Amino acid sequence: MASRLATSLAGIPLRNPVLAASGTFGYGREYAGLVPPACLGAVITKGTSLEPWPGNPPPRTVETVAGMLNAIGLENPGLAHLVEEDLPWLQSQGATVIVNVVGRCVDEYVEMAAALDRRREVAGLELNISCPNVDKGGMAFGSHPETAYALVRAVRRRTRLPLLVKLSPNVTDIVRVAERVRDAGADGLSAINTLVGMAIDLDSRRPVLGNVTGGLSGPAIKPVALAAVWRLAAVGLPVLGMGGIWDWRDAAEFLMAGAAAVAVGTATFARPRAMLEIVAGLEEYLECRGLKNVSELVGEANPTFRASG
Amino acid sequence: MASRLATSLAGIPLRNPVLAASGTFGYGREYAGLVPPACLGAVITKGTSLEPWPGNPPPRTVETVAGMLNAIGLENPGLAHLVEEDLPWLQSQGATVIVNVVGRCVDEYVEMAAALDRRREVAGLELNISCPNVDKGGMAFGSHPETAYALVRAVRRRTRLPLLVKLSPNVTDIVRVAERVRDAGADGLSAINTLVGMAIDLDSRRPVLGNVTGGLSGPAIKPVALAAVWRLAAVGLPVLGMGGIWDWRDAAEFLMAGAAAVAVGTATFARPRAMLEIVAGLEEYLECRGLKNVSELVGEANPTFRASG
Amino acid sequence: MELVGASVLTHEALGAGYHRLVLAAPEVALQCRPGQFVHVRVSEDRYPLLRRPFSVARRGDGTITLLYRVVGKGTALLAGLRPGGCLDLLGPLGSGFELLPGRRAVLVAGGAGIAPLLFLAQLAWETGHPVRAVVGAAQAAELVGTADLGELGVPAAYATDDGSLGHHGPVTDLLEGSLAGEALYACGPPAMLRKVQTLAREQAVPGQLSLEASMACGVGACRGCACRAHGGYRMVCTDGPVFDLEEVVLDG
Amino acid sequence: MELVGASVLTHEALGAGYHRLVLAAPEVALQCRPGQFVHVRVSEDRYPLLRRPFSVARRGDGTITLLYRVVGKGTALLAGLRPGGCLDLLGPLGSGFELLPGRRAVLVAGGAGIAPLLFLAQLAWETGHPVRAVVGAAQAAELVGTADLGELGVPAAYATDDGSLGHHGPVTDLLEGSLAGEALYACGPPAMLRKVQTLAREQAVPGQLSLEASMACGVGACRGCACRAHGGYRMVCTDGPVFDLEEVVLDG
Ligand SMILES: Cc1cc2nc3c(=O)[nH]c(=O)nc-3n(C[C@H](O)[C@H](O)[C@H](O)COP(=O)(O)OP(=O)(O)OC[C@H]3O[C@@H](n4cnc5c(N)ncnc54)[C@H](O)[C@@H]3O)c2cc1C
Ligand SMILES: Cc1cc2nc3c(=O)[nH]c(=O)nc-3n(C[C@H](O)[C@H](O)[C@H](O)COP(=O)(O)OP(=O)(O)OC[C@H]3O[C@@H](n4cnc5c(N)ncnc54)[C@H](O)[C@@H]3O)c2cc1C
Ligand SMILES: Cc1cc2nc3c(=O)[nH]c(=O)nc-3n(C[C@H](O)[C@H](O)[C@H](O)COP(=O)(O)O)c2cc1C
Ligand SMILES: Cc1cc2nc3c(=O)[nH]c(=O)nc-3n(C[C@H](O)[C@H](O)[C@H](O)COP(=O)(O)O)c2cc1C
Ligand code: FES
Ligand code: FES
Repeated sequence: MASRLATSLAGIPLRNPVLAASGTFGYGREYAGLVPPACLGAVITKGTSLEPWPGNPPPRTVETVAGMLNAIGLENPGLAHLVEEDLPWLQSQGATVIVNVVGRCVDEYVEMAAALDRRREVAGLELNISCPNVDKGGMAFGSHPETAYALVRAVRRRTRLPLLVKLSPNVTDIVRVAERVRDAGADGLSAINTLVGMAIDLDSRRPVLGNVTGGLSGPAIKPVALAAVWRLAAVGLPVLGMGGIWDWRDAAEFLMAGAAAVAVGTATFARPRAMLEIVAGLEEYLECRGLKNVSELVGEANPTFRASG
Repeated sequence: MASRLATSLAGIPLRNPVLAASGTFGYGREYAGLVPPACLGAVITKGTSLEPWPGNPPPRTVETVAGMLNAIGLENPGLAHLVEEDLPWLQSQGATVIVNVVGRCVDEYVEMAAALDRRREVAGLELNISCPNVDKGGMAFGSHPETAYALVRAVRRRTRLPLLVKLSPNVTDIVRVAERVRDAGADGLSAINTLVGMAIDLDSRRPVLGNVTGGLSGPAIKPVALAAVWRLAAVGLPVLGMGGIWDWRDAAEFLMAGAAAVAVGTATFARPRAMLEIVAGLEEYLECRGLKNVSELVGEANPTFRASG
Repeated sequence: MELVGASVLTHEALGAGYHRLVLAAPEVALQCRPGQFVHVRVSEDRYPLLRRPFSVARRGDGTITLLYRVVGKGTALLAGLRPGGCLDLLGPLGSGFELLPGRRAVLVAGGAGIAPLLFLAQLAWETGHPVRAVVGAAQAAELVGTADLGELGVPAAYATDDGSLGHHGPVTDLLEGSLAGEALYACGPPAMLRKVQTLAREQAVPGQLSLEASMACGVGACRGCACRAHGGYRMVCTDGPVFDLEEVVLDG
Repeated sequence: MELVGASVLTHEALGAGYHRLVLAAPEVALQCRPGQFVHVRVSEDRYPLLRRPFSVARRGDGTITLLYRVVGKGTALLAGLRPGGCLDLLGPLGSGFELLPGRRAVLVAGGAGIAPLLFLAQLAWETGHPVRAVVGAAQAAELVGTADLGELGVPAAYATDDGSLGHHGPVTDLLEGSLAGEALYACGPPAMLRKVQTLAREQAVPGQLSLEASMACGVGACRGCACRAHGGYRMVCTDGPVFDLEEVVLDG
């Protein structure tokens, strides 16, 4: 069973192509009773910074039609906690771990990358240059190709870990950003982060979220995410596709569009075992079609797909 | 009853602030048996070009979760048909008409605007520089502030009609585009057009749409649209807000965010009388709150709102 | 075109996912012709979002009958509707079949395509127009509407893909032999329609095809339901769903 | 924490939009403590998307009771659940109340806030802990759970905003007078909680508050349900929903 789904992403060997999306699975512990982290392709941690970040004022989430907005503001316990508590635990569980890295400036990203570089517990890094919910860092880096280039280049110099860069859909040309990220030495692309959105409470006549705007995720955004992955498939880097994936059919569509693997976020909140169900569904689908490995699906629907590495 | 909802948008007097969004209400005739065009704030016509356009190969639409993708490709019968058939009919019905204008190049937009300039049946123009479904024209003009500026400036020179410019959400900074559109002499902003998205058919392993990608509309995108309107409210031009509006509560949220009026698109497909229900709902809401005119709602939730005109 | 809340009179599962739904909808019943469809809301809220189109399969006294098959989320929701419930319905919409005078009508149905042809059979019966039918499905259990054809005295031949009833093979095999003096009225999967088009051309008999397309508005406003025709695209919802066989260009 | 399909044993409308839902959920019943909640799926598909949190209002033999009010789409869907139906349920989640030894427990409930306090009353009854209750609502029809309190022998005073039953005014008016030797356990609207906080501080009595926040995961993974506390934000789903009265900073 394992072998049919076994694959790799940007040089990271994966048990299967279904990963936990950053910020929706904590550090793996929170859902451990329901989802053994070792059953996933990988756990991508909550966005983590050098020092602990407090996050944004509440309310931080609100449901929308078939989606949700979040403005967590990257609350996280910081690098030391990650290294001392979370990584050892994740390793003890046999999880493949990708650390989602955030910073307020290039130096902070670089320092995080350097600190994690030699850690065996870490299989790869995902640079979050696309969080819409923080003033400094986040989307500011991912909105312009040259800023993104400079950041990735600086980080690349300080780590040999496989480097995924997480892209924002809130740009005029995501492919252009991706190309510069590639040129700067990234090993893979994660797409997409959330779309900027907001909700207003008719009774209080105020924005619902403490931060006014938030990031839209969930099934509502799936078509946008799929289009982004489709376009990114031509860039020549492996793509980790995500955005609104709910079931194995969605996952298969992302793979066919050109994603080397997928991540599941918001669906986990509704169905904690969604990722495990997706793994099982993909397995069955491959079997039905008589395919030997999931990589045979990748890019199947997309003539512009350019296989990489 | 009329007076409480009576308002104006970019110099166009409106019976009420609920308009039919371009491309979802044809030329008013198709739904006339159910929605008398004179009961709407205005009818915005299907995007119309100098010559008839054939549109994109089928399939052109596909449903998504709480939304839909369309890749109509601006099929329309052209200016002559508009002028000879549709405008006279709309006028005979007592409708306020805004013509949504498309072109493949600046000259075509200008020529359309010039041709419609002196027509009494036309209350205003909405320049579509944001259609994601055509190769030439459409989004190509709306994606870059300076291209948008040049187009609007050229059109402005040739018409005294109130000029709305319809913006694309598929950009890094919609406010920047809006500011340049304002500088070029636009009277108002329409936001948003559809988000680029796609769907894949798992059985055929091909994109569902003939055009591969399409524009996402409907309730799924409401949070994105509301955030765009919120941000645009600071630009200083009246905003026609749209994107996912389903009921009067949604409409009220857009007004509170800073929209001077709203347009309803996809909801009409599901509930042909949605616009009339929204008009009634807003009327009742104003009455409940003891407000004399709908303009008192506009920008109520938004401290950055800058009243215009 | 009316927008009505039709109440459910009876709702019957026919097996193989097919259902027969009888609705009280006097205004629609009064206006509708065979080949026309109704556009139906399957949810009360925003998901699933769009209406679903279904052919009128029969007209009664103030009633219409739909014959549909559960294929996805919308039809699954529809199947949950109980007698006494209410269905939000827009219609009748689209063009209808036209029985060509002086020619025996041959109804060619594949799968759920039987629905509009049953209504056409009803009209033929009412007007004394000569008619026969060939009906195909994947397997015997999926052959629906056969009793209705019998009731209307329509001679019918059957075909199944698996040979479980009637001819073993595509329904169009049943059209072999001379079609002289006949006209074809077909509704079914694309491959079947292409074959019908070819056969009609070969024998120079006229015919009409009912096409499907995914629909948003159903009334010609969105331009979403295009099909290919000689001379450009046509809208399935208003120019069709019934087209002259010679008019449309079938893909594939 | 368990993820279970709980079957509906009884489901009763109590009027004013309130419902009492009794579920067979042995694993949850075994583990849960007063103040904890379950996170419930209200739809089978993608809309409404997120689970809804509800306090456990009573524990029976292998069963738990929810007491909820219909306020929006999710609770409206919940209200449609019939006996024999199945509810997808994650729990028990969060921290619970802790009965402080040596102090009489004063349950302060506003509206649907009665739910977790009924379970606390049950525990007090089971352990012989002294307890009294003050319960408020907008109007008499919205005072629910009064019979349960009576059954558990909990002396209770009532208040309504419109004076239709009991004291005419906010429920916190019923806390006037000395609270010496008592501890407050409160759940209800923010304004009520603030008042309880103030009163407790004035009289230097301890207490615990059950807070609400909109929740995505319910298990601490998303960091979405933050509330303000001295020394930073805390998560309502895992640090709470029950907090020491001194710990949290209430807005407004
Ligand atoms: C004019 C017209 C008349 C029709 N009459 C009937 C009828 O009398 N009886 C009947 O059973 N069906 C009929 N159909 C088809 C029916 O509309 C679809 O089966 C239905 O919309 C599917 O809805 P769903 O939500 O269950 O499926 P979805 O979940 O939307 O889709 C499930 C599958 O059905 C396909 N599908 C979806 N919509 C359509 C569509 N409009 N046309 C073709 N395939 C579609 C999808 O591609 C997918 O493979 C008609 C279609 C048209 C256009
Ligand atoms: C820990 C916890 C325990 C709860 N226990 C109970 C209980 O025992 N009985 C009960 O009736 N209710 C309880 N609630 C509140 C209950 O979760 C909400 O009423 C429910 O989620 C509303 O869902 P809806 O879809 O009907 O409303 P929506 O359509 O989502 O919203 C309708 C209205 O309710 C408000 N609302 C939505 N979610 C929440 C929420 N989580 N907290 C507060 N307000 C909300 C919205 O702002 C809106 O004004 C509890 C909430 C929490 C956080
Ligand atoms: C509550 C929440 C928190 C998130 N936090 C992060 C984060 O810390 N870093 C990051 O790169 N993405 C974060 N994301 C984005 C997700 O990883 C993912 O890109 C997005 O939600 C789209 O996927 P989905 O629709 O499956 O949720 C967060 C999303 C949600 C809903
Ligand atoms: C089928 C369809 C056709 C459309 N055609 C046009 C068009 O011709 N010109 C235009 O400016 N916008 C067009 N739009 C965009 C809508 O006017 C509107 O901006 C968008 O759909 C968001 O609103 P909604 O979610 O209420 O539909 C079209 C949208 C749809 C769904
Ligand atoms: S469905 Fe809208 S034009 Fe046919
Ligand atoms: S709801 Fe996710 S952390 Fe509390």
